[in-house]
Amino acid sequence: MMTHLAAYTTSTGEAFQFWVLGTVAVIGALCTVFMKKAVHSALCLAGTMIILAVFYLANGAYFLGIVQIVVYTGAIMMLFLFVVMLVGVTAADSLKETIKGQRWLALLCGAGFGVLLLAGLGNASLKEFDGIGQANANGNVEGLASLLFTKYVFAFEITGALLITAAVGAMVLTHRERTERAKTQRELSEQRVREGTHVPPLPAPGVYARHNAVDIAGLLPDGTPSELTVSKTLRERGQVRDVSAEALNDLHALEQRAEERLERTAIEPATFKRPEEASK
Amino acid sequence: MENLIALLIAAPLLGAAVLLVGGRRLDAVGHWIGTLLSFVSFVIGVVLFADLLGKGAEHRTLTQHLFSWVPVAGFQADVTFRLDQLSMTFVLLITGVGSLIHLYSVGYMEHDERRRRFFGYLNLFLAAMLLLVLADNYLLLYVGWEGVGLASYLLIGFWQHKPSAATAAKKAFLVNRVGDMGLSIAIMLMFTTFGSFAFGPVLSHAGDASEGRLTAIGLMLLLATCGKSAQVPLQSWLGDAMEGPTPVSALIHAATMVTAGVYLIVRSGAVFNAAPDAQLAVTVVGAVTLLFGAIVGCAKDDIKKALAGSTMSQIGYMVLAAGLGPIGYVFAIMHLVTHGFFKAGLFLGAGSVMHGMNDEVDMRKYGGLRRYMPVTFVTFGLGYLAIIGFPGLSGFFSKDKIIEAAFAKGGTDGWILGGVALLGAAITAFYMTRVMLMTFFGEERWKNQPTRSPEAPSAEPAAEHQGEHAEPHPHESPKVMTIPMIVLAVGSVLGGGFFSIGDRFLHWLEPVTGYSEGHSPVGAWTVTGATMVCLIIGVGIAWAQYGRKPVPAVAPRGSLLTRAARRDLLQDDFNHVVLVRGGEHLTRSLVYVDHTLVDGVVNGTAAGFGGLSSRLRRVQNGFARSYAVSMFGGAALLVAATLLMRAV
Amino acid sequence: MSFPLLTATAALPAVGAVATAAVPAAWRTAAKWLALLVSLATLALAVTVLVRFDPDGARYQLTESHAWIKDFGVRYELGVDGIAVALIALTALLIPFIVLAGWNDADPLETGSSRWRPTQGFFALILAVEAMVVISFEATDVFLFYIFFEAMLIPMYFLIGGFGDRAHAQGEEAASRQRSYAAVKFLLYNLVGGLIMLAAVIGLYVVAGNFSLQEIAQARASGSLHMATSTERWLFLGFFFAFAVKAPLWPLHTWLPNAMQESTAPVAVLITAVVDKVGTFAMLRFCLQLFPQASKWATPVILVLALISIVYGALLAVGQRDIKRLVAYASISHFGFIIMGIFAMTSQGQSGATLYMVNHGISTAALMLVAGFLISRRGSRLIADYGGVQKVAPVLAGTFLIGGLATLSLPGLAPFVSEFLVLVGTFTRHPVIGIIATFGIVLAALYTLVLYQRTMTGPVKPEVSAMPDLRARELVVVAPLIVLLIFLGVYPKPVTDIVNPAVKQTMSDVHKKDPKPEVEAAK
Amino acid sequence: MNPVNYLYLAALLFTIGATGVLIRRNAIVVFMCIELMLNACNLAFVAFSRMHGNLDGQIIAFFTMVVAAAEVVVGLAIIVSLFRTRHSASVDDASLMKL
Repeated sequence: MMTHLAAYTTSTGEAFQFWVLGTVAVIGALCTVFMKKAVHSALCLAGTMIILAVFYLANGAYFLGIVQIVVYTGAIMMLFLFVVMLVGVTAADSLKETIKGQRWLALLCGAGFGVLLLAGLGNASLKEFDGIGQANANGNVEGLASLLFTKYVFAFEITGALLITAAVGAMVLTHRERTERAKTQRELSEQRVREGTHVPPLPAPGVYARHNAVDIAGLLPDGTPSELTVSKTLRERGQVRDVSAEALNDLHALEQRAEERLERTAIEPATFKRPEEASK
Repeated sequence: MENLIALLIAAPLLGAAVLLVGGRRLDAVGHWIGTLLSFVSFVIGVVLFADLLGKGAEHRTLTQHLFSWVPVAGFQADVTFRLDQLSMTFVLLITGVGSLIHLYSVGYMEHDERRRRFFGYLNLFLAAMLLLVLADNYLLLYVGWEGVGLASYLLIGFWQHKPSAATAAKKAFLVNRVGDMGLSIAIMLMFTTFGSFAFGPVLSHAGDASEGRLTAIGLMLLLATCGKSAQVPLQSWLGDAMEGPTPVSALIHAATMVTAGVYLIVRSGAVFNAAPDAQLAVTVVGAVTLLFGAIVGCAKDDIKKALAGSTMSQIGYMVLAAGLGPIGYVFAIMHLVTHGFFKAGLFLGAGSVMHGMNDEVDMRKYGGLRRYMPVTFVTFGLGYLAIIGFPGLSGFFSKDKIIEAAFAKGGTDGWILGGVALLGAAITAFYMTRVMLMTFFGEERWKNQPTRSPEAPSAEPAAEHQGEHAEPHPHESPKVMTIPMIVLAVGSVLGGGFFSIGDRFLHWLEPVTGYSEGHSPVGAWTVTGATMVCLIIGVGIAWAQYGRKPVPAVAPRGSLLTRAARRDLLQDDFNHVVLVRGGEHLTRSLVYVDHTLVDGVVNGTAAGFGGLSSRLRRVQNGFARSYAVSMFGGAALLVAATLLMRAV
Repeated sequence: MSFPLLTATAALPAVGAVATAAVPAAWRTAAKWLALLVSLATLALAVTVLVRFDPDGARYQLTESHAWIKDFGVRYELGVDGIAVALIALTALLIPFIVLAGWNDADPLETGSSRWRPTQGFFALILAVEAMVVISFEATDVFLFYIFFEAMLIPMYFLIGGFGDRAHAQGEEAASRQRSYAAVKFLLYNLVGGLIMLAAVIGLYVVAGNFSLQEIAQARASGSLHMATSTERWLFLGFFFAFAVKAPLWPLHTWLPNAMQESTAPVAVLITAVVDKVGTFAMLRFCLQLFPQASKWATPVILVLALISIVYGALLAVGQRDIKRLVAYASISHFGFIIMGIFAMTSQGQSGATLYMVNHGISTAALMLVAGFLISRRGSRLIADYGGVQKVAPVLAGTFLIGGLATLSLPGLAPFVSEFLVLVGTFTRHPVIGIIATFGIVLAALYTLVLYQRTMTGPVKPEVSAMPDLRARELVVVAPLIVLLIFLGVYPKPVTDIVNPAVKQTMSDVHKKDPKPEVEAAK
Repeated sequence: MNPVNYLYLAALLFTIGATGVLIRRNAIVVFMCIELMLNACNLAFVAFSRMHGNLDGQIIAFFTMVVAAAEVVVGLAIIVSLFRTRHSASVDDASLMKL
């Protein structure tokens, strides 16, 4: 038995590790919150989690540290990435606040809560640490296992039930039973005719646009881009490139050159800008 | 015998009930029923009078207890009647003059389709007035007091289709109500002072109470008197009350009801005797009104309004006398009785003139009527002589006594009051002579001109069958109208002498009112002489102004005083500006206040909650994140609270 | 066990209400007759109560007592004292007239109108109100009282909101909007008062441990139930507030003009002559008996509020342009008198106040019902729309005048006696307040006579020239009321005899004696 | 270094996570922030475990992980099905909690 000192300290190495990795973890957390794209958030979070795993290990929670890496970083974060991929990128990715005062209130509450929490911790008498050595004497995993299958066996069982329920639940939620036969192409075209919308196939991308990449909207005869020509997913991700202004400028330049060649009055070069550029 | 007292009241009350509830079936005979019941009451009165005369002076008080009216703990009001010499005098005056005027009205109201109702109201008035004078306690008196007010209201507004009549009626009732307030406060004061308000306990213990309370009671009774008897400052209703049919003016607004105030003061003599300050106030009010009424009477061209001013002034004399205490009570009542005769006579005469003149009331459109209506002229003339105090006629005796008594009050007060009374006599002589001259003498100004005065578009229905703009054909009134006038004229000639010679009236009333001989600083004959001089001066001036010169048919502009007097010395204007306008503003602003402030506070509270909840509703915006912020904030607060609790 | 007379008196109209509501839609007239018969039968029962009641007997008579909610000590306890008997009689007396006066008020509008006016409902609601009012007067259990005190709001709400005057100057739509505004206002005001009272009722239970008026009052009197001064005051205020809203006392009065203005005349009478009386009655019965000390403590303020009610109500009545609003403000003035009489703490004041409740019921009923007949003829409530009615319909004008004269407390008519008693009773203890209150009688004359003058006298307006006089049914309504007014004005002893012993008891509850006169001259 | 610093770090991460939940509109990111909060808690548990010298804290952290896994599974499933019906992963779209 150790007689415990008032100030239990860790090794210098651990301290160094804490300050360096802790800083990175906080930065990772902040990036999780403030990164615009969900994918980046997910990656930052994964980084933070790995650091946390290191901290678990440093605290003598070897089993948890490994589990953290395997289950959390490995499985759960991957699940997140899958969903991000499934859902795609939406306008929700914007950091622009839509609810009046929400951001300020949130930051205020967050700051207040954080300060209070830290103050509470500072006030608490947490100076005495027993150290984990004694508990881990017979091996961390064994220690956990003996507790898990004796003292916490009920909770363990119930957690198992919960996991199964969750798995079933996720399946029920995501699985869609097809209740009717899928419509054939004929039926779909007939439906379009009946409704009188888009009887012909959707226009192809890149038409009149000098490019024919899928992310470039086809241009209508007046030079404006048509939304219909690009895939919905690209549209929602905001990954559509608009070249209409370029095309129009090119056209204009061509006309100007023709005028020069024909020695007519020079026409002022008009510059067309993309709508979003113009609005800036 | 006592049991007859209730019948005195019951007879006219029955008449009123039958006539008013009976409906049109009684139209043909209604007026005769009313007159008959009035005479029945008079006959009962005479029988009771004879009975009283048969008893010794000390046993002339009869009481009749009918039933307990309002018994609540110490507050015991009974319906009990008391007939003593004072009440008896009034009973005879009321029923006597009342019956004559009923008779007169049969003729006067002949062409009015609502004559039955008129007689019903008249009977109602008689009943209420008799109740007033026969009551044994002040609360019952109050019933009669307001009852006559009601009858007066109904009769002034009898021609309700005329807005002026309706307004006058309302005004009379309202002004009277102010006075009634005084009476009711007086009764409350009596109750707190004596634990009773019956005449017996109050009057016999008046001496035991503190003077302050008695003064308060006296002043409140004075307020009541001012209202009912048209004394300054509550006199303004009387002139307007002339909108009523002339018999009403004669009965209610000359002979009986308006004298109720004098009755009240004389009846409460014991209270006033112990409260000199209140008495002084009474004399002051009397003196002021005496002059006020007389001055107003001088300026009016409307014959009835001139007479109304005169009434006011004469009642001023009575109130003055009543304020003098035991030296004046008897004379106040005596003047009241003689005034009842001659003023009723004068009004009936005026009514007769109007009857013959297509209901013209403007004296400037009369003139020289003595040739056309001799009976009216003679009776009116006798009444005139009586009122100005022509020696030997009734006014001479009664007014002279009052002037004497005023001087007898002694001190500076006595000189002032006596002087005022003398001055009043001179003015009385002036304005009555003026009325007389303008009406019966001089040119016949009514010829060659339409007479329907614009103020009274459809005045008295008696004229309805005549052409709109026909020249009047003055004519004598029918017998049924002239007989009462003759009887009243006889009364005004002989009454004073009959009462005064041998001090008959004094001996009759003394047991009730008490009497003490005043010690006048001037001799009785000096006063008489001075009165005569005043009279001659007054008559002389009037003659110079209206007898020798022709009277212009359109009133000249006149002096400032004349113009003010024509407008009732601006009292109505004052009332209008201060009370009517002020009241209108007050009520209007209160309506506003009630709507915006009182209601507004409540509605505001409601709106406040409404606004608060609609604000709060906005918090429930449906955004999960907003809710999350609240939860998070709540959690922060909880942490804070926990820390705080631990810190404490 | 004897026949439960009090229960029967309250239950009969309740049963009648259900029965009337159940009459098939087509048999409208049958429903009316049924309602009339039930109300007359109730009157008969009320008269029986009156006869069986012995003024010199026990304080509460004809008592009934059954356990109801044992856990909370709530009992079904009924009993009447003189004051309650008088008011039950008044209620039972007025309802037949109200039914008769409203005979055609709830008929369906002429064909083509979309609005459906359920006749059966109208009469059923009136009977329901009667039942609740009667049981409120009878209840000697505070909780029982409270339930019916509140429950009567429900039928009243529907009566005000559902049945308005037939014609309206601003059209049917505006009328219906104003009606529902008035009804909601009525409900909210009274509900707020009631909820505050509920808190006080619960508080009383916490302090006293049961709801029985008699037990608590006895325990208070004998000193076995002590209340802290502040507790008593708070409880008193809780009760008083509810009653002051109901009564209504200035400045809680503004619901009354709206409610009376928008409802039909019979319903207006029901509000002011019957339902509001529960408020003033409850002040006498609950406030004074349960909280005598607090009542005395609050007296000065309440008297001043009552005084303001008197003068303010009268002044506002003068300024009104709407006949029914005018009567409503007049009623506020009169309620001021009643409350003043109650809190004057003298025998005269309290007897007068009780008598006033009865007389005010009758006189307002007379005035308001005639006004209703008048309004139904011309289809307007505005005073300015009338003129010269007296010439066209003399009987109507005459009855209107008598109603008005009763309102202004003309001696010889019933209200005079009570008003004077209240004034005297107040004056003996608070002379200044008494004197100021006396101004009320002048103002009463003003608003009444102005109303009469503007509507009844003057040149006949063309719109009223064809106005029919009172019909037989209407005469049957008005004539008995007028006879009663005159009878009780001349001979109020039957009522005072019943009321006086109860008032004596109440006076002893609050440990007050009448002030002695300065000179003992009455002997 | 005092191991109590782990607790401070946990508090900091928790606060950042909570603020993230409030600020972000993308349901997936919100979920990530929740995960961050849970992880912060786990760190605290582990630190407490060390502080008290027994393994109960680690057990609790283990349970937390399991429950978090279950929650993520269900939560993501909900997000996916929501996205299918509303074509949006924003938690603000069409004020979900308002009628």
